Amino acid sequence: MRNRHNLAVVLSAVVLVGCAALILSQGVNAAGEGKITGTVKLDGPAPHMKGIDMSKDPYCSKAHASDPAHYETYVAGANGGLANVVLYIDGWTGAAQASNAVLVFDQRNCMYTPHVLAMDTGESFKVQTSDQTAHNIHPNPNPMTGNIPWNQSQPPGSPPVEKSWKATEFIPVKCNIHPWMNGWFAVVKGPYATSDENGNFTINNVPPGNYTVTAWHEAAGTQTQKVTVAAGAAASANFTFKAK
Amino acid sequence: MHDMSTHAVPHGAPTSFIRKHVFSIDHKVIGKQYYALALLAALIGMVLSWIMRLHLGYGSLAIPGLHLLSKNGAPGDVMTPEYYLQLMTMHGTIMVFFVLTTAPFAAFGNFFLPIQTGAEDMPFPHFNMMSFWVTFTAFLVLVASFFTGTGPTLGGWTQYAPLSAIGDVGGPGEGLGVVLWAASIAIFCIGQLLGSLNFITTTLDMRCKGMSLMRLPLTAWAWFITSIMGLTAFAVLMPACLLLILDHVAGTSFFRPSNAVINDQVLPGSGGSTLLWQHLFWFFGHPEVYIAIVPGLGIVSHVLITNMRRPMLSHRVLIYSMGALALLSYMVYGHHMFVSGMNPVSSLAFSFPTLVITIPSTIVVLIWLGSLYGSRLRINSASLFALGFISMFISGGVSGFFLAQPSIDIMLHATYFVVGHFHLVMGVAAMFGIFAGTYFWFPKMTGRMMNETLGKVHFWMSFVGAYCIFMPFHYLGIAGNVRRYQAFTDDYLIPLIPVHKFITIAALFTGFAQLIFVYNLIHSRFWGKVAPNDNPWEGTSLEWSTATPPPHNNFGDKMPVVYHDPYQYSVEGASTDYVMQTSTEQLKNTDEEK
Amino acid sequence: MSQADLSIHAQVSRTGATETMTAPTFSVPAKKMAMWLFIIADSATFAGCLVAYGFIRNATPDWPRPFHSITNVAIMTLILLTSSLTMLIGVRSAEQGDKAKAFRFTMITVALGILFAVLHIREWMGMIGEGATLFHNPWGTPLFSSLFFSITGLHLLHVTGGVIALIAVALKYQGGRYNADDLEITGLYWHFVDLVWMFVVPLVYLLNLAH
Amino acid sequence: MAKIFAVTIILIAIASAIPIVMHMWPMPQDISTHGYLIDEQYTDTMWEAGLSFLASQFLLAFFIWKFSSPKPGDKIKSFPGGAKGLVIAAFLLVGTECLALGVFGVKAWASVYFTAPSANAMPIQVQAGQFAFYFRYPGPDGTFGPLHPDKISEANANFFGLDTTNDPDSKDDIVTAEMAIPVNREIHLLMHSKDVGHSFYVPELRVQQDFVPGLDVTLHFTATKIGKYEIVCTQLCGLGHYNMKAYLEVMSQEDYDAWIKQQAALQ
Repeated sequence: MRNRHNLAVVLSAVVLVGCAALILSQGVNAAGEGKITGTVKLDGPAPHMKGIDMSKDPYCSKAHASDPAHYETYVAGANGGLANVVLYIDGWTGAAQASNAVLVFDQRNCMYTPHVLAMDTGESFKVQTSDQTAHNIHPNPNPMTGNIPWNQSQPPGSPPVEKSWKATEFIPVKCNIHPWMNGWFAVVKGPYATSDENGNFTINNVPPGNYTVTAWHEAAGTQTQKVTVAAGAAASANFTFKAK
Repeated sequence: MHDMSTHAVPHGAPTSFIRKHVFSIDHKVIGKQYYALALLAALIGMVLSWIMRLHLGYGSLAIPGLHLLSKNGAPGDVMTPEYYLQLMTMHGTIMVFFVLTTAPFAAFGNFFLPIQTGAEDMPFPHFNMMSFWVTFTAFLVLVASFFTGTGPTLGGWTQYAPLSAIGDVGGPGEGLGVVLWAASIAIFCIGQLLGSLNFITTTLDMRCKGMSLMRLPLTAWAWFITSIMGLTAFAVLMPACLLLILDHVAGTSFFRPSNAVINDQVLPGSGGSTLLWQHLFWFFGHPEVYIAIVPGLGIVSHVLITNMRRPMLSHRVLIYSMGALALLSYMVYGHHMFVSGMNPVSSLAFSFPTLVITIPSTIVVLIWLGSLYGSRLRINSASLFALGFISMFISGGVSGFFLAQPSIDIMLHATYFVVGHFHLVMGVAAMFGIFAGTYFWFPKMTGRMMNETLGKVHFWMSFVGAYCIFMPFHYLGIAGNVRRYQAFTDDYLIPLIPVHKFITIAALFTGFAQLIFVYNLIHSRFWGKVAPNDNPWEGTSLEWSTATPPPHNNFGDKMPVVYHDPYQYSVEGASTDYVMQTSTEQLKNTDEEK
Repeated sequence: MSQADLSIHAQVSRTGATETMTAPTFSVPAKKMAMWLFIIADSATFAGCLVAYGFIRNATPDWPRPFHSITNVAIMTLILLTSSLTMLIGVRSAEQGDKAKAFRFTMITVALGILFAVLHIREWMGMIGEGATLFHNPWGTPLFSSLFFSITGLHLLHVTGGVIALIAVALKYQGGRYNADDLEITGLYWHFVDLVWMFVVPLVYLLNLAH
Repeated sequence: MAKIFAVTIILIAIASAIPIVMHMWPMPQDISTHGYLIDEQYTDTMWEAGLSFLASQFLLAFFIWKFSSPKPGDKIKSFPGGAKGLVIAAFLLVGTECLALGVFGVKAWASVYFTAPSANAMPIQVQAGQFAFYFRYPGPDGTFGPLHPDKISEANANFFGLDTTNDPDSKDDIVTAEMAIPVNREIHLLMHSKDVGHSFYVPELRVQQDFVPGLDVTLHFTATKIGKYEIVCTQLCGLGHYNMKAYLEVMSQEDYDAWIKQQAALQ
């Protein structure tokens, strides 16, 4: 019996030291890491986005009384930048990204903010509601990937729901109570970024090396580009999508 | 060759604790077990209704500790819409199946039917034991759905397809929750089938000498008629549940229509009929309503007669009326489906028998009232509840006039009017029947009396409280308040919220009264006044002629022999004001039933 | 002397009366009554299934008619009918006290029942071989095979149960623990299973014969 | 105790009747051409049911009052007429009542379900889905394009699954989230469910009809009063059931023409 206890102690000590070493070594690497920046542009004029008739829920229509709501499939900036494009590294084999920021998927004025939420596999995110009307969150993953679908309501005042996804997938998410509400969970492996209103993005924490950067847009499709990242420097990758 | 006995093989009194109290084949123990199950189920069902009512009256109110019940259903104690519907479904299922069917029918029926017929036991005591344990298993399976990740099903106790058939994509609990629900109900059906077999054979084949069918007390008749309904109604529900389970686990699509789209995805399923479920369900569902209420009619008549000190104006008419109710109950089920898309001609075909069913119900009420006239009424907890039952039965019954007519049903279908109607007539009335039976038979079942004062307090709070809850339901329904809503966000419903607040307060008040009953029940069981004799209410039927509590074989060494009608009260020329069925006294001036 | 007999004697000695009970209504003793009641309930179950079948069949425009020959089902029907007959002979013999004959004919019934089940399963295997499953078939709407397999499956379950019950009762009858009435009661069930088949055949087979 | 009970029953019976008599929570106003039949039927039934209710509760209370404290030696009296009289009374009173209600009720029912929509009734398709109604107007060509369930995409506002590129009939179909109809014009409502069972209930219109998945049910009605009303779902359809509604706007013909033009521009 005693020997077994000793073994357990030694084993846990080894595991602890190993973990510590891993964490420390990451810290060391971080200094030498580069990043990938760039812009995503939309070729041609932005497609017309239909207006949303929210008359079903007086709360929602009131919230948009002065600023009519539109679908957010294509959100293009003034300079032709395309927002809501997820950029990530194809075939990432490195360690999981330690995330400091808390990812939040907010339901505000009967729309999803952000429209596309990118995340690493296993990274937890919060779904919260800022509305005074009940929503439900119904993501629809492909059951073959191993991601388990769920469907949960959030009445006004409910605490945030914390969730994560196991496998890489672009998961559409909907509110059945407000059928126009739709968004995406973009679950990727490794470092990622989402383009902003002007189409700009920055993928941080990329160790030096050769990579294939993939840009994904919910309607326009995907594009890839090869980049080389040098230690401590920023590589550049620009994409141009055509509206479909 | 016809040397077969009509009796069960007599079994000796068990000695071990397990055979005596757990796996007992004694119908009296099984009756008590059913009662305990119904009590447990009723408590659960009542707590669920409290939570729902609190939410409906005070929607934004967080109910402290609710998150402990369900992490997903009530995060931060705020009730989600799906959790409301889940509680509602479980409240309905538990109350209808495990309280209203088990308590008046299986619990009292098991205990008293063999005694009232003069039998030593039921003919198939092992079936009887199985019947209880199968029902108990069904209850466990149902309750287990609370503990699945997504919780119990939210489809309502009617479990309309295709919502119940499409799986989890339809909402939380619509996958595993529905499978557990359907499995529970299918198992329950088996239990009731076994029980019904025993009840019918007991009534037909196990009567003691002199006990002709017409000499059976009204309770025995009520249980007999109920068991005939149960025999066929549950037998139809069972395959419906099995087909529903197949839709979930075997990929069939009996109830899954083609091309259903949820979340922009076309669901698998091909050509299934959604109306089929409604037909199968209501073919069971309407007799089920009478399965819940007919034993109440019997119990109330029995209790009233003893306390009125006179027989009913007509024994036979009451029996025929109950029989007519049972028969008609199979022909009216379509009145649940007036706006379901069924052929409008068949709506009329279902409407007329539904209206006709008011005739036997009216006859029953009139016979009660007519018998009350000129009686010598004794007031005690049991008779108060029996009289309360009559009042509730009338109130719940008259609203049936509206719902029986398809044209008015257009306005009232699926509103609180329906909820008020069936809660009064099959909920409160049936519960009052159970209470009347409990206060009346408690001394025979346990050998102790229940506390009368507490009983009366319980009655007053329940009677006034129940009216305060369920009468306003009708007004809400007339104003168009839709049922099964977890919040009233529609403009025209907002003015009705104060009524809901009033109902919530009344519900909590009435619910509290039921706790008094439970206390009274438990306290009296162990510390109550010992019953003064074997016949504290001066009754005439066989249960009062045996020891208290009855011995293992019901009548000890001597099998009873019956000489009289069940209710010989206030017979002129008799030595006492009641003549027991077993009394050998010769009576003049009575035209005895044969 | 059966246990039932013993029970009467037990009571006689206890109460001193020769008869303590009212004669059973319809002169049907409890066990047989229970079997009749079970048959009523079971009929309701089958009726529910057959109504479901009729309902869905009427509501489906492209209902397939995949059966080309009635030979197999005719043979099966014949076997089941014969088994009812042999059951009848068995019960009759038991009533007349011819124990050996009763046992023999019950066992013939069992054999015919098993043969029926085997033929039935063979037919199923044939259909499965053509690609029919509970939720798919090559001929048209999958509901056809869902209902076909559910209804005939339920019937097959009854046949199997009947075969097991018959074997058990026959053996106990042989051993003297059961009497002719027990055999008769089991026979009732067997006739019922036969009768149900008479509804299943026209509705599920004949209506679905190819033109 | 029994006397208090009798009084309680009477008080409860009267208190129950007051809100009905005073119309405290009345039926919503009727804005349909057929609704008055239903309302008349309802009023007749209320009279009969109400009177039966009050009469039997009063009788019950009276008998409880009268017979609950018998003096010793009081004999049992029999109700005049006995059981036979009561049974005949029940058959006559309730039987005729039922027959009358049943027969007259057919008229109201028939007005909704046994009449065909007139030839110039305006067709509108309503689709129910978890948890919203959407409406489709056939547009200038007067025909609805076919539905393609696989093309339904709420994310792209294609709620019905229309194929506007390949189906010419679908091109001018107008899909809206609220239902506008011209006043005094018969509407032929084609009801279609996308997923599970729902129901179309407009109390003011005196209309309630379930959506049956896999079966397209129709309904016709005429609204007679301009205003904004709520369409609610009464068939339990899932977690958002209580929130499933849409607005029905009854407009003058000019307003409607303007509205439909505006909606067509938004497509």
